[in-house]
Amino acid sequence: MARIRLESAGKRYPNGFAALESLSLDIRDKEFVVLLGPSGCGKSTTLNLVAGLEELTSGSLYFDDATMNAVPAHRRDVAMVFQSYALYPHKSVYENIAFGLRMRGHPAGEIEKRVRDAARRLEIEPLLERRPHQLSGGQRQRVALGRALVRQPAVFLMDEPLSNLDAALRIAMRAEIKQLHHTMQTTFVYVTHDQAEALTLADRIVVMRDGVIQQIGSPEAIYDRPRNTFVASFLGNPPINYLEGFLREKENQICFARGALSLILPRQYSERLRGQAGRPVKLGLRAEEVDEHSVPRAGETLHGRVSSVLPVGSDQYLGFEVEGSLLFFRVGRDLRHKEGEHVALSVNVNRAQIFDASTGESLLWDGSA
Amino acid sequence: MKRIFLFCASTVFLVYVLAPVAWLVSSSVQQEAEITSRPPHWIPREPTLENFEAIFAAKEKQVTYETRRQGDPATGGYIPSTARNLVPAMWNSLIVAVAVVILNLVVSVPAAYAMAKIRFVGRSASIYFMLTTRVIPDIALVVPFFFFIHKLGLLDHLGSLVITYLAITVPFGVFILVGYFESLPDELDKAARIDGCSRLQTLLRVYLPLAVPSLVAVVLFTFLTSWNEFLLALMFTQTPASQTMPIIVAAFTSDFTISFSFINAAGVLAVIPPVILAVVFERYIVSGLTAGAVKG
Amino acid sequence: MSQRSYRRREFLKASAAATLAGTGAFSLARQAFAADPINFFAWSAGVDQVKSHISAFEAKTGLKVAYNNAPWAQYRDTLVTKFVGRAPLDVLWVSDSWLPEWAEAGWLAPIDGYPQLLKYNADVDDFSTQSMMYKGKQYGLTYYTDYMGFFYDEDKLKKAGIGAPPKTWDEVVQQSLKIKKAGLAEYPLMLSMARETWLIEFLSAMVFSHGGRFVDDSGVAVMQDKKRGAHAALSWIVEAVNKHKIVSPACVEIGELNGLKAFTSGNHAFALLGRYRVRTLNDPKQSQIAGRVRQALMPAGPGGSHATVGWNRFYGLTSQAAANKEKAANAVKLIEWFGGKADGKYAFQKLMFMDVGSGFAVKPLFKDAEIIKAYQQYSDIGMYERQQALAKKKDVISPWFGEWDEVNGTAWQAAIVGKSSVDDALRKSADSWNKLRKQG
Amino acid sequence: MSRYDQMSALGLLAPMLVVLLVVAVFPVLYSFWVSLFDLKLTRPHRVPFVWLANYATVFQDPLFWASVWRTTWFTVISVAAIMVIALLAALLLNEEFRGRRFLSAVLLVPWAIPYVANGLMWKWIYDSGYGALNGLLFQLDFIDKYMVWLGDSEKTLALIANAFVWKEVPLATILILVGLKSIPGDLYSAARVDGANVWRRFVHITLPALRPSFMLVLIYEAMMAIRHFDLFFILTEGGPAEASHVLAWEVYVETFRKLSFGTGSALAYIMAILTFLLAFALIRALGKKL
Repeated sequence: MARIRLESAGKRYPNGFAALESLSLDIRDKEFVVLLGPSGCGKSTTLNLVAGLEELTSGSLYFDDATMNAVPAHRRDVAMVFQSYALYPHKSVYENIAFGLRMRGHPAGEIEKRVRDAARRLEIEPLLERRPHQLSGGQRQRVALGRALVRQPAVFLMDEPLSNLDAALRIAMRAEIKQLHHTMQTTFVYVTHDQAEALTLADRIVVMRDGVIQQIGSPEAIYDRPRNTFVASFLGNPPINYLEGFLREKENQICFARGALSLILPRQYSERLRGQAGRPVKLGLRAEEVDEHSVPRAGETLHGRVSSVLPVGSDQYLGFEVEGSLLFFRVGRDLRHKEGEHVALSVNVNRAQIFDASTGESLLWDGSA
Repeated sequence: MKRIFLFCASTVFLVYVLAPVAWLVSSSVQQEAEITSRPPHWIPREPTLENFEAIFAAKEKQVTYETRRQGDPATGGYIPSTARNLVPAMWNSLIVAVAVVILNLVVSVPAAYAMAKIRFVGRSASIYFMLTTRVIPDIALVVPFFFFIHKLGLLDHLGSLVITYLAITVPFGVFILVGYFESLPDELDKAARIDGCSRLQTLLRVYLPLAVPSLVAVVLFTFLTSWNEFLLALMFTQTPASQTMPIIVAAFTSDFTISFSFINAAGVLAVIPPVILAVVFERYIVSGLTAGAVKG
Repeated sequence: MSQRSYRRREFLKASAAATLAGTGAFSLARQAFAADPINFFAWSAGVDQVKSHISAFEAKTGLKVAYNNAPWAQYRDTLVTKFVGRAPLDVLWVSDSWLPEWAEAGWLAPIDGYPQLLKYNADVDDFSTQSMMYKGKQYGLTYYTDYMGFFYDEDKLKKAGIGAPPKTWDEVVQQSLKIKKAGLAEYPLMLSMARETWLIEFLSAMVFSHGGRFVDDSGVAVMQDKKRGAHAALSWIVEAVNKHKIVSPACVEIGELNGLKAFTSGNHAFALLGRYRVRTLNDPKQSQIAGRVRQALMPAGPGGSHATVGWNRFYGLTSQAAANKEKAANAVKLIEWFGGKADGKYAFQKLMFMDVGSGFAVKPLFKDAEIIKAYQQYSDIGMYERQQALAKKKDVISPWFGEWDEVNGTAWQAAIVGKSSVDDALRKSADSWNKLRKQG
Repeated sequence: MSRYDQMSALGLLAPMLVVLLVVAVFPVLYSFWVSLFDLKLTRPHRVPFVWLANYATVFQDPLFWASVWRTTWFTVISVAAIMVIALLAALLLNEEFRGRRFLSAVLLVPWAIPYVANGLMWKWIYDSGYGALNGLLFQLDFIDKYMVWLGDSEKTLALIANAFVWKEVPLATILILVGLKSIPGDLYSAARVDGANVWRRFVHITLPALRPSFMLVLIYEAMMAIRHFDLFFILTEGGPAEASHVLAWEVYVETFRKLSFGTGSALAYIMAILTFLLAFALIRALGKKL
């Protein structure tokens, strides 16, 4: 159980490449934090720094109140699950799980008990005498989890643990990991580039890009109030739609305008957007924010042409041309539109996002998590 | 059609490899009169093991006027007085080879692990350094080695060979092992470190068991190099107490009066141990070399 | 535990393993030496004879002798390494070829201070004693003295209708051609021209019998002089190989030993070999032409004589032994036991002659009835003495002999295989000689 | 990377570094030092410092240049033969057929044999009096009388090269075989679909894919050939005349026959530098980074 603090953490390699510039992050005890970002964003480096596999070149790292900067990995109370599972090919499943305990000098009886417990919990008891190469991918994943959890570590680290699994298994494992976090009552740091995983698992998500934290917040906060277009784009499937245009004020209402299109923005935005008429902005509309059942109302309707209809089982994706831009929406499958048809779609302007057109920063951002 | 072609090719290949050895073996069991026949008898008509008997039966004993063997060594069936040195020389070779193998592993395994798995400052420099030393021809090392060995007082001692053989075997061992370690996943290294292994423990408990094929290959290479080495042994050993097998065998070829078949018998004995080793561990040589070699 | 001590321990663990293994290997290699024996080193000839004589010495004196040997071909390299490495070494066999080199280097000590050894000079052929002298000092007692002899297969000559062995090198050519024509031997003359220590002795025999010298009395090279015998000798060999084809072109790869074997298997009619080889040649167990081999005087070249080359191998005393009074005294005892008399008799010389056929230079043994009887069984003692009287010591013995010998051997071979003219070969050899001589 | 890693890396490397410093770097430097003296073992009392005179002596010696040339020739024919034979052997062993395992085990025999034994074996085969080569050719009626082999200065180098090739082929075969096995089978299937015949598949897929293996074999075997000594010692001692007097033999003669350690060291140094330059040039020219 530990609180993890990174203060102005920097990581610069001998060749001059800076993986992290100055990163500060405070992970609470027993929290489940997901580091999310594209590859090369520094999330794995951050994880390795916490694990002790790499060392900070500037700044500090604390577990609770202890400085950990120079403590090598094998002397930190952390466990880690790897994307490739990294099971020891020459050891049985039992020995794989027991190895960390042996190395830390636990008594034999306790090792036996802990390994059995972990195996029972992960339902891999019948596999204990097998070698890793005799296991399926899902089984290996469980062994890797088992190896980490028997340690009962203060910090539980996971580096894209589900990426090598097929889709169905991945969903099931997510639930198990969530369950694991509940029962283990320890700090989890989880690295992924899969936004769905992040949204499912995290207490808090840390979105990273080029070694810089973009936003830290609960999944809802990150999803509903992205700080910039990068964060907004990274979450959501299909991705958020953007329309470039201007702010306009009329009759005490603030509108987004583009050509013939004018959307009235909700009242609660007024405070932040007032007095900025004429400012070029990007409107962000998530794919699911169309209301196909309500009657189109002025200021909340998009008029356009259906350019494509892509059924995806339960839903369908609608390609929709508005004012020369192509947007994608997710709608129910009972909505029968045809390609080339001109329709009016009612959108949920209450959840629209407004970003500065050039910087991509959210104009609605209030600094809250 | 293809089967026939493969069969023919295999036969040509077998003959190319085995015919010279077969001739050596055949000559080693021929008597002196037979071995000098023209054209040669490919298969001995009256095979004899007297050469081998002479090598193994020869024992160091008190020689007096009464027990001396009369006549030139020649009259004793062309078997030289130095025949008895061959078996001790093979022991010397074995001792040297085993010592070099152990020291080589102690030196090159940690180094190879560090080069393959630790990103430290000076990593590429140390790799280049290691490779460069491999390029130096061993004959260029002879003179400085001579003074060095002399200073250590190890001339005519097996120790001189152990030291100098390290120079020629360590770079190769490291080279093979670096390649093999690199081919093993980095995440195993991380997993072991997280599981509580120090660097040395990671090496010993995780990588070493996994590197068995290349370890066997390195052991074999080192063993055979030491067992077979000639030039340095020729320079640094002078008496049967420290001379190794190749030196004694080479000496036979220049002894006063010696039979052709005896020389061949000595050759056969010199060939047997390394060939057995190589054939038994054939599987490991190929798999152990592969990872290291292709990467280069 | 602090970080620092932690790291240090890791490091120590890694390096301790290496160190332990290292020391283990060396203690394994180190040999224990018995308490101060007399260290006696020889080449691997007459090993059993030497050992038996040592046993008698040990029984008589109570001293211990550590005897070791190396093959003749590696002997010089081995000994030089031992000298430089200061390996324990008291008494050793020395070839006359190396005496100047080793004496100049200070590795050998003169025995002039030991009258108990010098007194044997009175019994020894003067020629042999001279071979052990360098700059007026004597460096040992003779172990064995012999010369290069000319042998022929009597049967083959008879079959070819030749009545008497050749007296000149011209006759060798004529008789060889006859034998060749009769189909008795493809290459009637066995001449061993491989690069080995014997080569200089074969070459010297050829040169001396052609009336030539490599160098004159003042040490200046004369081998390149066309009027002198060396030129004639080499020209004769080149023609014998390339024009008359009476000597195999393989002669450059045939060493003395292989030549001997070729001769014993009946491939040749004539051979140049060390005189002591006649015992082997006429031994039915070792030779297919046993009983048919006769010795003749070395054929003479135009303007030459029946001269041949003689050599001497002797017991030398090392400087390190001479420097220690007690060691020196023991070493001198051993030298006397072998090179002088043992129990009042020249026991070892006789032993070597009877067992192996090695030549001796202690004259009283020529009158020994057993020796005469033994020799007459396989050769003619009269011929032995006649030829020995015509033997000369090598004229190229010098401190730089080893270095020059490399050049000279290569040069002669180059002429024989047609890679160089006779003139060029000898000039090259002479230039090398003069250069080395100037360098000292 | 961390300080712990840096320290542990140095710790793990230390034994190797020490060994290589002692047995490789120090000797090389010391060798240069020795090469500046006119040092003859037979003249231990006078060892004058002569600057670079030994190098001048070496470069002015026609024998040196002749031996460089012979070494080059030996290396070129040996390496070329090794590559061709090893490629054929590897192609054979890459096929699946009964007895392949046996064949690949047999292949290792020459590799395991000590060079000394290899040398005396071939010396006996080449023997002009009783050797197998003469016997075989004679029985097959290729020759009507026994020939001189090693003693024929026109043939010596090629014959020694043959003995060398025989012993070196196995390792080269293994290295090339490894390369062959790493070629994905899809490539061949694709080429077959495209209608490429056996030869075209070999030229367009196999050979290019083997480039790294060839590079390795080329560099390694060239290094081995240049420095090779044992066979020259056993088979010919540099003869007949100077026919097999290669650089390694020259170093040996200068050092241990003439006991002239000064010029011997200079020669050895020159040889080391030449070898090094060649390795470097090969790597650069063929564009492979080590």
